[in-house]
Amino acid sequence: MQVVQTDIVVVGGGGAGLRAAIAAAERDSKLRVALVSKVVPMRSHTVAAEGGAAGVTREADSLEQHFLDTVSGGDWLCDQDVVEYFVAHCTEELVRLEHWGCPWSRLPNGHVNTRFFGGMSVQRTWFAADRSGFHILHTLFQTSLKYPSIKRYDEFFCAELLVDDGRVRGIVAIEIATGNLFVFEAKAVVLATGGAGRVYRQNTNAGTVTGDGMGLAFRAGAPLRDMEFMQWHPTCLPGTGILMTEACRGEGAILVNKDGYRYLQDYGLGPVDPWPRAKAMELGPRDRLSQAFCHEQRKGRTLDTPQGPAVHLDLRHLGAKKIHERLPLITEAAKTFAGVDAVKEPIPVCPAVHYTMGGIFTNVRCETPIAGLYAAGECASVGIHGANRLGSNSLVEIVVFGKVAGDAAAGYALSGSFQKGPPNVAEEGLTSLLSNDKGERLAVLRDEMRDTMEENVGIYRDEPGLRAACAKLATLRERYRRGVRLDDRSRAFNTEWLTALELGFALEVAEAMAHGALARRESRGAHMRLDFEARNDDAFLKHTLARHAGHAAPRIEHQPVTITRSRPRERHYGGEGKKATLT
Amino acid sequence: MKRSNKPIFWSLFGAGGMLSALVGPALIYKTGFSSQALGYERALLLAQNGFGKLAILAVIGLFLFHGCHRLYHSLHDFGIHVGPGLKAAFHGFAAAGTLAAAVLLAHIS
Amino acid sequence: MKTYIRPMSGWWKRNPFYLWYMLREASCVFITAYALMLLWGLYRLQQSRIQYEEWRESLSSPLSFAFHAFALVLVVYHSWTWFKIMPKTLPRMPLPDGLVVVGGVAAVVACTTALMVLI
Amino acid sequence: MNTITIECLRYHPESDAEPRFQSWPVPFTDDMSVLQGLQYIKDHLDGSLTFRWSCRMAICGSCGAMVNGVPRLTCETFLRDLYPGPVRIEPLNHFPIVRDLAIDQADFLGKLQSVKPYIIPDAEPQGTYLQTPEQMERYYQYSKCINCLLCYAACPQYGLNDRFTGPAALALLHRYNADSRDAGKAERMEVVNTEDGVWGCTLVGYCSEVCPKGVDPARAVNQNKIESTKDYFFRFFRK
Repeated sequence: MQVVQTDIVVVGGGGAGLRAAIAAAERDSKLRVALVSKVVPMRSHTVAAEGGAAGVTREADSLEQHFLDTVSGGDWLCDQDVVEYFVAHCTEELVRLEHWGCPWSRLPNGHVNTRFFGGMSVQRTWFAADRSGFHILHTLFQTSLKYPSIKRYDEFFCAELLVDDGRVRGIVAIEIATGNLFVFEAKAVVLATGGAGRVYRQNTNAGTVTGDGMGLAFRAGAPLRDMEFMQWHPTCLPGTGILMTEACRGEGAILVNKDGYRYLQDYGLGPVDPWPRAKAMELGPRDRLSQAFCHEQRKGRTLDTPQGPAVHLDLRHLGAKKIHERLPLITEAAKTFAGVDAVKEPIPVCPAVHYTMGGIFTNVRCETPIAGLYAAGECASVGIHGANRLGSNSLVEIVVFGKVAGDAAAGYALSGSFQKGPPNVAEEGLTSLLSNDKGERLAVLRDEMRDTMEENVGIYRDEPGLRAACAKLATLRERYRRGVRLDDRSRAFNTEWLTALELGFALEVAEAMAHGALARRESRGAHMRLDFEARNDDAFLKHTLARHAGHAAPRIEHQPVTITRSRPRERHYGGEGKKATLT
Repeated sequence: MKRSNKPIFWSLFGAGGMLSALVGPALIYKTGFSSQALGYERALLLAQNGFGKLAILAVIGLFLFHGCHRLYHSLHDFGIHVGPGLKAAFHGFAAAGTLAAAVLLAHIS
Repeated sequence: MKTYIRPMSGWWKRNPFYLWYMLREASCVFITAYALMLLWGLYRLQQSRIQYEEWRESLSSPLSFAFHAFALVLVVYHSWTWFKIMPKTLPRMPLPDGLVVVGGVAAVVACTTALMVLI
Repeated sequence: MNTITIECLRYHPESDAEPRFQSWPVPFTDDMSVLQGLQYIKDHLDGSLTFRWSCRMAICGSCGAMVNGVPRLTCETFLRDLYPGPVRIEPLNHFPIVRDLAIDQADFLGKLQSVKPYIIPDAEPQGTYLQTPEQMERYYQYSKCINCLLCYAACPQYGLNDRFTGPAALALLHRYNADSRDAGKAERMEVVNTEDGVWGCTLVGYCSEVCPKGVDPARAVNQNKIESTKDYFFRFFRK
């Protein structure tokens, strides 16, 4: 086993990880930063984000507005002190990206343009056509090449967190090309490993989004928070789940059912006119839109496509010029993956799992309860998304809190020291998969997990379904422990082995989701209980904490929500309002 | 990092490529398939005239530089990696041909 | 880390695109030979009328005919490719690519017509 | 449901001296991509088949491979278009094979770093820079490169001489040189000017044909031949 000693390890090379590495390198160029990622950084899932990133810049806008939109969008489950910090630092990070070369779309006068997004009361979403995540990621990756103190370990799979006495001391990673194990001894570790959407069948996420980092921290003793809040994006291609960005609607696209009727007006998002209006109809938040789809489906008003039920996302009235200029990626994707020319036909869409609101519990400084361990980005629950994330808050989250985590880890590493003695590495647990002769096929277990989550921990949940899911996941974990039989027992570039390790993490993360959902006997944001349809602030205005309990089911606890300025009230969208101008 | 001297030869290659693309088809047609063309008097007149001299020199010299440059690259394309010496020989050959044309033209008066 | 590197031999046969490229490059053989032929003609012209006429005579041999036929085909292909890739090789132009190509082809036609009349 | 034969180049560094082909019959529906075909093999027929993939929507750049001899993103190449097959899948040309379809990308990553693909500012402005849509248009297409390496697999010059900086890296170099916010052109010209910079290119032009994102690396490279030529001759006129 090879040992690498470094000051900071950043796990994950997406937006948050890169931003953290850069922040650490800028804090002190003498700090050695190891960037460990299971894919080459520019392959990370940040690349697929389309719509944009929120930052207050218009005169008619204010930090207070962004704060209120975010808190109400999150159904008051946000930690408001964290949201305050967040909104105050969004714009400066987006400006920094601009200085680093991000090609934000511009107004004719050369200033950065902004667009509408669901649940946002003002045009505040900075965008780079509909490739915002792609451009942010490549800008960050290419900028990171400037810093000699960042040493990349591309295609190293982080398999274990090393924690002694409540303090992190490094990680164990597998060099994918050779299958060799590496121990990275570090003073501080930043987890920036992204979400866990792949525990579901139909999702917008890349194949890498398997919840590894959440699983790593969870096993090492850090609690996962608010895992029951999973976001369904309302407009995805049926079957593949490929995302048709919310920016479509931000630019003026409409949603209609099979009768050509703008059904959102039936679900508290109307009236239709005047239109467009901020926070109304198609510019409502994602949870509401996805839920409305379910109701339409139940009423039999969705279209039948070979890949399942769908409604129509109609862009045609925007005109070819605007569609090609503002939404080139989704136009291409609709053509390639659905055979639809968005200029001439409406695109069939349905909800698909998109974003993991919950994650590794951290405070506003991105500190987890394990000393020296930080988390940022989708893998973390820093507290800004609450029960439902607003579109364009996550792309800016990764840079705002990526920086915080990198800074904090650097500060910790500067004052800290390496732990003494050899770390206790559970090598056997990693390599035993390569010698199992008996067991089940990996894909069978994986597919059963995905189907269970899809069926019983979906947009609408109830007690019997959730109990069934919890039981099923426990069985799946048990079956996984009993053995997975791999076709591939070799070391070099064994992706089947890595997929098996990922499944181990994913099963535990899925269990935290199901148990969290079972315990939350109310409906809030993206968590909709058929048996508890109302929000219940008295009992559940609090975070869910899931704690790892070995082979047993996770222990569920609750934690108060920090409220500073905005008392919970009814979450209101639609209604009468001023017509907005789309630019 | 070592600067390449390609710009000199690439410019000549480019000029030759442009010239051959523009006048190559007509010239080849004339010399190959049109027996009335290029009578002695007219050819001599052309070679005696200042502009004519320049035109002949340009066609011969630039065609050579263009052709030799591509020849050298084609050897590389076929997996024959010639060293710097042979590379110089290719360009040297083009230069020699150009020089010969210039000398001949100077002798025609 | 052990890796395998595939050989490059015969790469130009793997894809028609490469064959067309090699054909384009092959034009250089003829352009070089043609320039040498002209150089030889210039030499003969400088010598005397008789020698020049001998050179002209040699141009009507079957060998010369075959050479010119190949050279003509390839140089026409060279002209076409030269202007087809022209938009990529020119400095940034305010014109659309198609117009640059059309302009190039028009220039070839103009030059050819002029030379056909003049020579 | 139809069935199509997929033949894949296999190579395992621990046991194979050289690569071989292996084929499988794969049932497919009309909406299935080549990548999904490979995933089917991995899930159900042979878990040891090795390939990279991630976003499956043609933006992450992981899943490039030679499909019937042409460099393609397997996620946006559909089996229906290759029917009746067989479909021959090989790793991207011109790269060392690590295993099966996975190639070694380290060389490219080093080259990317060598072209300084980041803004080298003159002085940082207050707030954002002003950049008009016209100024943006000068570099934007080159910024769409997803680093999928199809252009390197298309470039025989890279295959013949792996020191050549290559299409994508040079396109990204140009992307920064052409950005109105950047002042680092002189530093990058040092790379451009070398024999293995732009001068390694003979304008085969296939790189631009295969780019799945409509980037035109051949244009970037060849415009920089002009830049390099100007740099070569005009350096004497600068102080």
